[in-house]
Amino acid sequence: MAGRIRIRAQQKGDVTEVKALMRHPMETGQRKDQAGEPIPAHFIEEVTVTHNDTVVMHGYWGAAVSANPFLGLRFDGGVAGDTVSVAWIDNKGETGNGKTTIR
Amino acid sequence: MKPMMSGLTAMLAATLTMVVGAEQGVFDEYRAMMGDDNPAIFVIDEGEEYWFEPAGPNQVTFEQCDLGLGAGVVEGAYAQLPRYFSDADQVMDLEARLVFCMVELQGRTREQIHAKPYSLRGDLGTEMEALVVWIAEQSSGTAVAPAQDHPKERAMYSLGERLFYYRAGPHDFSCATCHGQADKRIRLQALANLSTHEGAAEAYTTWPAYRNSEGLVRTMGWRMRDCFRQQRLPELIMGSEASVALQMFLAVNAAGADMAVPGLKR
Amino acid sequence: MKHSIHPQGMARRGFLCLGAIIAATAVLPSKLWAAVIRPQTTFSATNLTSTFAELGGMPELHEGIIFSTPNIAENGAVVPVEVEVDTSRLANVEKIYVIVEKNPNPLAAMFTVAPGTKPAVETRVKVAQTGNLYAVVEAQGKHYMAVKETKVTLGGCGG
Amino acid sequence: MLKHLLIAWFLVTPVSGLANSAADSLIDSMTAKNQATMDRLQQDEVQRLCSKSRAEEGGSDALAATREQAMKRIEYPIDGQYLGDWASGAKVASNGRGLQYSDDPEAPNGGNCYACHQLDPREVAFGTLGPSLTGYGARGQSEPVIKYTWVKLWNTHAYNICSHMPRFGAQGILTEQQLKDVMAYLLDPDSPVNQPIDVLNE
Repeated sequence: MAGRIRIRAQQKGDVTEVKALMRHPMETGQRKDQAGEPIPAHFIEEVTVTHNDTVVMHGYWGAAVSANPFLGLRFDGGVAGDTVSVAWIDNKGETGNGKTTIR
Repeated sequence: MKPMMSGLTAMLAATLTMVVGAEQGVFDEYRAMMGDDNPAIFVIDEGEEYWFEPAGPNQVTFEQCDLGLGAGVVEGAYAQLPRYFSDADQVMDLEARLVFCMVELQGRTREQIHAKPYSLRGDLGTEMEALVVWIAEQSSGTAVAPAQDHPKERAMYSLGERLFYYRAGPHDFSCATCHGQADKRIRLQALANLSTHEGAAEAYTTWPAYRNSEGLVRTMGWRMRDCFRQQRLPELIMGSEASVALQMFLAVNAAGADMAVPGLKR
Repeated sequence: MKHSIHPQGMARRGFLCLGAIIAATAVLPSKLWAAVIRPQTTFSATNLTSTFAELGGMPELHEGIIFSTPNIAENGAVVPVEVEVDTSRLANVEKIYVIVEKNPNPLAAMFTVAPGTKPAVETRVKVAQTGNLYAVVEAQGKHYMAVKETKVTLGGCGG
Repeated sequence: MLKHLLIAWFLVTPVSGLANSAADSLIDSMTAKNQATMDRLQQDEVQRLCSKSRAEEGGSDALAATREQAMKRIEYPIDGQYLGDWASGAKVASNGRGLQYSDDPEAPNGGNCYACHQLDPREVAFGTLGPSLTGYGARGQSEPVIKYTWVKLWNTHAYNICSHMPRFGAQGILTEQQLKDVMAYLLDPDSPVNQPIDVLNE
């Protein structure tokens, strides 16, 4: 369940359009649960998007990125069949991974 | 003696209608930018895994659970609910039926199931939410067709209608208070007129849905419970008669419209 | 086909099953990319002025940054934002920052754009209350920005 | 002995067909939670008459009698002071909480006026179930206007039987002071409700 990433990578002309959706609560640490106890901060701190094996985009995130984060980007040089993968690490050291091929 | 409607109030009423007209679709731009990337897909996949996962003292999956189209048949089942089930001699919605299978097939207790069916703040999702949204998604694109041939099914519709107009609680609210008129809204929240086919279709076909405000998938059963909470009434029991009756009222009003699950809501 | 609940179990549908999911247990470096260090002080800044100070002062407004956010957000928890830089007007973009003025920590996210990647990004951020959002772009060592207001209203039935 | 059993059986089976009455169904389908107790499911005279399928049946004389009774039972401020502080009134108008099982029973109840009405023209998030009240203060503060507005807030059914507006005074939702503050928010010329947009727009 945790750590899943849904990626869509589509070739449009000579540009590859990537849309990634990540499964993560992105808790800010400011919220309280039903019993009034604070919910500890738990958010993705770092994310990378890789084409075959070169990093095309890297992100550092704070807790203000929305829950179940969405990331959209475009890069040159991709070809149908290439691999696009996304990986993240959160403030607890947990990781998430996803991989797909360009269509 | 109706108080004298001063010219001013008449003028104010006129400005309101102009304002409302302009405000329609106030969130269209927001929705367009959201696109169709709906995080409900994760919960849907989790629902599929729960369906095939042995659970309860009997360590049995849901593959023998009959949702109305035969044991284990999921595709199109949600669109034909609520319906009468002879093995339980009751009209059931999906949540009531899943509880039935959890108890009868898996050997779980009602207390365990009803202890925490829906996510609380800080949760990422529950088994019930995942199962319901996966099953409902298997009816996406299918026309809503609740059963109305059994007398108990018809009785459930008429009870649902009476509940829809039942005013109670400190604020005298009924469902109709907010959902009984066309083109109305609470703050900026558009309100579907659920007593009409168009309004009921717009609402009924888009639940279960992912709610941006909570980051959670919510079911129609939860939606009923949370509406009653805001009516200042006690807590609705999942899959209870009132829940089933109101959903039958909505489903019959919405009949013919295609399910479009998962929805994306505030 | 039988299922296992293990996160790496094959999910039977949709895009997830297209690619094999890298086992999460594979040891990943605690840092994904050493090239850029996390600007922690910028992330910890608690108001717009100190956030901008971390970036070397108030960035210059620049027409080449196309920054779109909804005029009014249905819910502050999820506000879609799109940043795109017109490279004919502003070239060699290296970094893009998304900043939300009235959030407890204005800096929401930062992206490093590798050569060959379009200087454009889409994401969704939390906006605490109505106010200005900023897209700050770093190119050739200088910072430029675009500003857009997004209204966040007390939504739903207010209960 | 058999006779008693038969009577008992007859009483138990819902005579009205295969399903419960609305009230019984809700009682079977709900559990009390925090301040939301089960007695809230019982209807009073106004609620019974105004639940649409019943109101259709309810004759006009029953409606008229209920309306007159509502008017007779209005409670007016003993000190004769009808306008409180409009700034506090603004808070009552925007607060959507109060009396829900998710609410703190110690906290003041809200009036949630913005849920259904437009008031301060600068506030974008207003509802449209009720008419706009923007510029309400232009009605002035004559005795009939004060009385009409107070009665409308206390128990709207005194004028408009089966209105959808809650009975803020009669049902004890708002305190007398809160009602006075809302009156001020509506009628005080300094209240933003009565300030056209261009005037205050810095």
